[in-house]
Amino acid sequence: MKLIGKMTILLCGILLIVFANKFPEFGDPHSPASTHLSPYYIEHTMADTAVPNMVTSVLADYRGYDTMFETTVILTAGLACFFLLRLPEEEEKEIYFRHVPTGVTIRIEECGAAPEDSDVFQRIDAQWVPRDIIIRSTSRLLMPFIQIFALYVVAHGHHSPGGGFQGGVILGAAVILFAISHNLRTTVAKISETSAAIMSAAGVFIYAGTGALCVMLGENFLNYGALAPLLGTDRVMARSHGILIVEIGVALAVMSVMIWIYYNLSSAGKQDEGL
Amino acid sequence: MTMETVLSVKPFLAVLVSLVVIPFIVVSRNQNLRESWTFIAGTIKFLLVLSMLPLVLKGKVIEYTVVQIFPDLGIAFRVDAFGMLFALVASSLWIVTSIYSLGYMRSLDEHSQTRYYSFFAVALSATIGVAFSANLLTLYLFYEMLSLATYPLVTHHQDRSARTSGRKYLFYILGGSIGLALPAMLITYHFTGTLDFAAHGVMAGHINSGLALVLSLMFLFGFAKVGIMPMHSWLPAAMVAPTPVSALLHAVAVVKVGAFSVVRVFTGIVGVDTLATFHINGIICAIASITVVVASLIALSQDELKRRLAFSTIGQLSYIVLGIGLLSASGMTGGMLHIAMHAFGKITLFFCAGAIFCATGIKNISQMKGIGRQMPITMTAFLIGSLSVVGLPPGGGFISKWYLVMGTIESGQMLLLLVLLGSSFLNAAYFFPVFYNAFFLSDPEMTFENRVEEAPIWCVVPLTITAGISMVLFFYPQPFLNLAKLAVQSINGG
Amino acid sequence: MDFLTVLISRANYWAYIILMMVGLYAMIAKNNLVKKIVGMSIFQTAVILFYVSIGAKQGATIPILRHGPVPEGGGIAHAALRHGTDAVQAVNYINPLPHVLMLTAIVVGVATLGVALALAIKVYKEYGTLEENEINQRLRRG
Amino acid sequence: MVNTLPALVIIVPLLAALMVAAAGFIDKRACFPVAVAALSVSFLGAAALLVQVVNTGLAIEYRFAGWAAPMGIVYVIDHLSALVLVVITAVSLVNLVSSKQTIHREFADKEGAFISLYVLFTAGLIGMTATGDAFNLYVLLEIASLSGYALIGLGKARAPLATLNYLFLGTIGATFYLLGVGYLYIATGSLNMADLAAILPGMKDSGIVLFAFIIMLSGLFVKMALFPVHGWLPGAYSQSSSAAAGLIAPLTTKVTVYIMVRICLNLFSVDYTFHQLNVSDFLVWVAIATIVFGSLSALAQTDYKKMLTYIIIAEVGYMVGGFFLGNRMGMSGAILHIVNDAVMTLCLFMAAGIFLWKTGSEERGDLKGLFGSMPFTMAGFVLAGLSIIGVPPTCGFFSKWYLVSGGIAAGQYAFVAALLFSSLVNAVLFFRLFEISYFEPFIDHHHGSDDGGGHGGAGAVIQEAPMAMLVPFLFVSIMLLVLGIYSGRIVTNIIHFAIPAGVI
Amino acid sequence: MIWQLDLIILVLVIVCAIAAINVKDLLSAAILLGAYSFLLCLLWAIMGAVDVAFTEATVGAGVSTVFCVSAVFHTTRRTTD
Repeated sequence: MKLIGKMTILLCGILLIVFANKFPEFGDPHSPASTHLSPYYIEHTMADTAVPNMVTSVLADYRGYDTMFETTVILTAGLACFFLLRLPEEEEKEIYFRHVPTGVTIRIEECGAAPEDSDVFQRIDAQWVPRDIIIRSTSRLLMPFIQIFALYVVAHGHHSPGGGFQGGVILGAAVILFAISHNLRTTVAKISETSAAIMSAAGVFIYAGTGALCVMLGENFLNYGALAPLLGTDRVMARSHGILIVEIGVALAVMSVMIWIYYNLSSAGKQDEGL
Repeated sequence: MTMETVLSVKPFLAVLVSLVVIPFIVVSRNQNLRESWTFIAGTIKFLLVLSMLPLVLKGKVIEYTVVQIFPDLGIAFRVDAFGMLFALVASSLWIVTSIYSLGYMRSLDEHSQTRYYSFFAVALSATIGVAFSANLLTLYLFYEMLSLATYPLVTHHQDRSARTSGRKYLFYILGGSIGLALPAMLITYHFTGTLDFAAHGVMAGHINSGLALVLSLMFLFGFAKVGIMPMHSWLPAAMVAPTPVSALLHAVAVVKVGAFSVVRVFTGIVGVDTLATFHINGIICAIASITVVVASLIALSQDELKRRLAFSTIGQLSYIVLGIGLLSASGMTGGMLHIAMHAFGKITLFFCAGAIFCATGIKNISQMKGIGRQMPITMTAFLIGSLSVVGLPPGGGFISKWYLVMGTIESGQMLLLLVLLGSSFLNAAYFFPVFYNAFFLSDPEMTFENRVEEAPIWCVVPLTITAGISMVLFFYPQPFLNLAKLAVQSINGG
Repeated sequence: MDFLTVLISRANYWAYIILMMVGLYAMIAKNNLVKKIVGMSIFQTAVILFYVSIGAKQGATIPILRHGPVPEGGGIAHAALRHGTDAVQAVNYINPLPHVLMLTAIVVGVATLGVALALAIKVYKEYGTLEENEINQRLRRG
Repeated sequence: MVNTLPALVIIVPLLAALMVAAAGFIDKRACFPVAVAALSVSFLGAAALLVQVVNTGLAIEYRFAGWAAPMGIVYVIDHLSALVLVVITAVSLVNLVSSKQTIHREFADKEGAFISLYVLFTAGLIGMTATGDAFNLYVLLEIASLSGYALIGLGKARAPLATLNYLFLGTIGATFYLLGVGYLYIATGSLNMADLAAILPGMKDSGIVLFAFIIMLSGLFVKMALFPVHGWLPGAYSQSSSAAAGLIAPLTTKVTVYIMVRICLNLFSVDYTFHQLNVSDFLVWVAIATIVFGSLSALAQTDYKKMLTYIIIAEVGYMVGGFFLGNRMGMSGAILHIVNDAVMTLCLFMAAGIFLWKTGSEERGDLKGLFGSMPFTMAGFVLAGLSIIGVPPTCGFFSKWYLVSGGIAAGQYAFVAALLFSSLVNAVLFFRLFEISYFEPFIDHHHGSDDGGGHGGAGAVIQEAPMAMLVPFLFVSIMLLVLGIYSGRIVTNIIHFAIPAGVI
Repeated sequence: MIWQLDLIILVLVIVCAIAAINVKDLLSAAILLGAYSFLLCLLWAIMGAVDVAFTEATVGAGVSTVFCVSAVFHTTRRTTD
């Protein structure tokens, strides 16, 4: 197997190298890639969409349809991880509690007389580790900044690098940071899996729904120009706003899917309690 | 000769009627009701076929296209004299066999009778479909339908031996049709652009001699139901089936469909001219002769009556192929006529074998000592049937053999004449011991207490009828003779 | 053009081929499932590197039009912005299209990674190991 | 007025998938009806598109976001894609309807996620079929693949490992395709298929284009499980749950073959594929190897579902070989076989699903006595088996008819022989199953004895599958006959126009 | 674009990739994959693909690594190859 693998790879490599010799010069401004299609985007992005960041305009408008499915890919991954990993609720489960004043961990096997979750008795998960106060405080301190930055990235994607994806991932990362520095149980209590799932579907729905709205207004799918009467602007600005709307959808979807995948991967589907 | 064409839905209806009745057979809870559906369908089918007879006898052709699958090819029916001949035989014998099945199945209290009658009906539809098909595609379709519909009938007992035989049956039949006939058909289609049966064949001018030979042999062996050696061994194996099945399907429908298809292909696709100019007929005659002689010799050595009959069938089928291979008018007439004559003779024999089994449970010839005295009607019918198969008066088989002999003389094939005569002696030789045992020997163990009666009335009546028809056909062969002559005329005609 | 120039001027292409082969090798020949997944990730990013290299353009800047509060007597690009887009020169900006495509590819990559890891976790739960030969042994034993 | 049908066909399932995904966490009862409704709309849309295309004879173009072809993404619905769209939506709809109970039983808590992934998978395939953009195809391919991995991954015990292998090979395939698109982009600067088709003839001799062709086809071959890169398929499909297998097995390989056809015919021209490069002979031999290998491996299986998966591999060989025969007959056969094989495979896997539901086993020995207890199911199964064998008038016969005719016309008698060999092997395979379910368990029934045996008749107790599974299944098996009878018309009215006029 | 820098990072990227698939500890492999992604992100930033670089930094170097680590955390760190 290894030998066959190596042979295949050698063959592929040689083929690739042979054909790579025929490429145009690296960075050649006159290569077909730089002269056929891309000049249109570069020269018309302002006039068509009023978005100076061409990547954003191409991403969310010219090839907005691609991006919608890109978001769907993410959602699919979230669904897939959930579908593959999530375990149903176990019949007899063990519950761990921690007596905060003494720091004693209590395991209750039959959920008969479990104490209320309170300041004294704190419910914890099986993989609970004593938390470091420094890490916890620092990450708590950092989170708002991360989130604000993420919002900036989402909103300012028209003018600078960034957009829904990057912003969404950062937002998700903030929550993941919280989950790492605290624990999964606390995070799930704040953003439940259900809400993460519904938000991720809703995020893609914002995108696809915007497109469907355009169809209802009598234009092509995702043709944001159709939204002009609703937004009260001209068609070019409507495109710009339309891009913002879908970027928000993307950010919502990406954020919640990242959280959702993390929930399932990091607990191997247990999340300490079943569905 | 210009053939007048009549458009009519009748051939399609004739095919359809037994399919339509299947749901009724299936839902009928009452035995009598179920079997009456079979009779109704059989009668309607026979009448439909009969109603087309006058037109066909006037030299007209009835056509009907069911569905056009390819632009120039579809599922289409065309009733001409040869097809009519075969359809007449098959549809009339269905009624008789149904009566016989009634007696046989009920007296043995077989299981799954509903399934039995349903697939019987399918098989009959397919047989009529083959008889009436206008092109090779339609013929192939019904041929395969017949192969598959008979599988549950052959393996009706669902035991280990049935499974083994069923395997053998499928191996030869499906292997032949998919492995040989289908590619031959497609190659023909590729080179000629048509699969319609034409009076002079379609290969002339399109295909060279080597390919024509290969294709002819592929068809001959591919339609394995004709039982040409070495594709014959499914037939004795298939004798595990209940006797009515053996009777109708292996003396009439299945094997005759094979013979019919081969004749159709040789006359309608390959064309007699092509056969003659490329000297393919010599090879075909040689193969058929070998089969005739070898099968007769093997039949001599069989003790089980049904197996002996099966090998007899293999030999008799090759007469039909031989008749076509002769390429003379009389030879072909004889070949076609033999389809009808042998059918009535052989079905009588099978009915008798079944009746004996029904009444006594005996299968082997050596055990049939003195049985002729206990079952006189059955054994008399057996005598008439075997006379017909051997080709002696007053059996209908005499007529067809007469034409075959005439054919060999016409085409000056003295060697084949010898084969015919010699094999007739062999035929006589393997039937003779049956009578000898039945009438002239007596079983010492047979006492008064265990003497047997005739089989149930439902078994005896059909075999009397077919034996009667066999005899009548000797004196009055005109319906079939005229059809065969018409068919040969249209092949050679113009 | 001597060998070294070829080597350096197309270094990105050679690098992408090497990375691709490294990834492919890991996917085919490695025994450990997580290693395979890592290899898959490398394999996918190699293609991204290839695409980004296609989009590179000598002497061009990042694909964001210069804009903002226009300084007095600002540059050509700013003037162009004010007076419409005719003056925007395609040669001045890097081709944005491959970048857009690769954003998609990166996302696809992480999605595939997530699903693959989920499957790996399930495999581990089932067999207690991630080594393929050990799993096969276990399967053969029944 | 814009014709919005091409968008509706995919957008409706997409939106439905989102709603189902959310509904799975809110009210599970809503999932199934929403999905069925969406797929029905999609199916009707696809059928309407097919009718429009056949009536007008013109391809329908839909511009997403309103941008014209090379700038934006367009959908192009022509004869070929409309036909495949109808097949995809129909198969998906029928299988979903029939597997309601299976889904409920197997994925009780994750019903919403399953149905959502199911619909997403369908949407991905629909998009792949309809799109006119080479890169968009990649994205949709990934949607279909990812949801496919998930659907397959939650099956029997070995499913995760098999799926992981599938994922690796699938990723290699998809990435190769992406690389090919990159090579085309570097050579032409375009991603739109029509645009590429217009530019490429001018650069026939370019090595980059040649490599793009090679690597794209290699990627697709991995995805469609052509020999010798077929290894992932049997494991993945046979380990999956029956609802997932009924969707994925009929569609994935066929749609990939469709993509191959589309790329060879419409992206690279016929001229390039068949005249400029002389690959067709080589690929026909690969196809022959696939057919022979698939058939022989199927013979070795005792697990009937695994046997079916090897048959799928052989069928891929039919289509690839038929297409690369390079004549009209062969291509018609290959395209017709996409349709017919999808329906046949659906029928077989639905039957396998019903058997699994009733017997709880996938060993062929456990099929015994089914002719007696499930006569209707077995009737449908027999029909499907006959279709795979290629018995007229089922549809399998007619695609084989075209393929064999194409082989004869091209003088590729080895391909013809392989097809016939595979037919015979299929006959052995299916009759082996029929024998088991028909003869066994053996009972000694002397004539006239008690009729309480396992075989049919009055004594056998008929225990059919639930109506919701049986009715769609019988519908599909009857479709095998209908398709067979109409196959000539499908070829003359639809497939004829899908093949460029230059092909004789 | 400075080609010397480009070249150095390319070499580092390849080193990281090879190390990631050869190291005997899966956790290290995951971290090396993160490093690899981050270097690629630098490379792309140099090449002017800022959006791609940004995405790779967040997705490739960030979330992917987290996923890998959490998966390794739930399986095993040991490996023989």
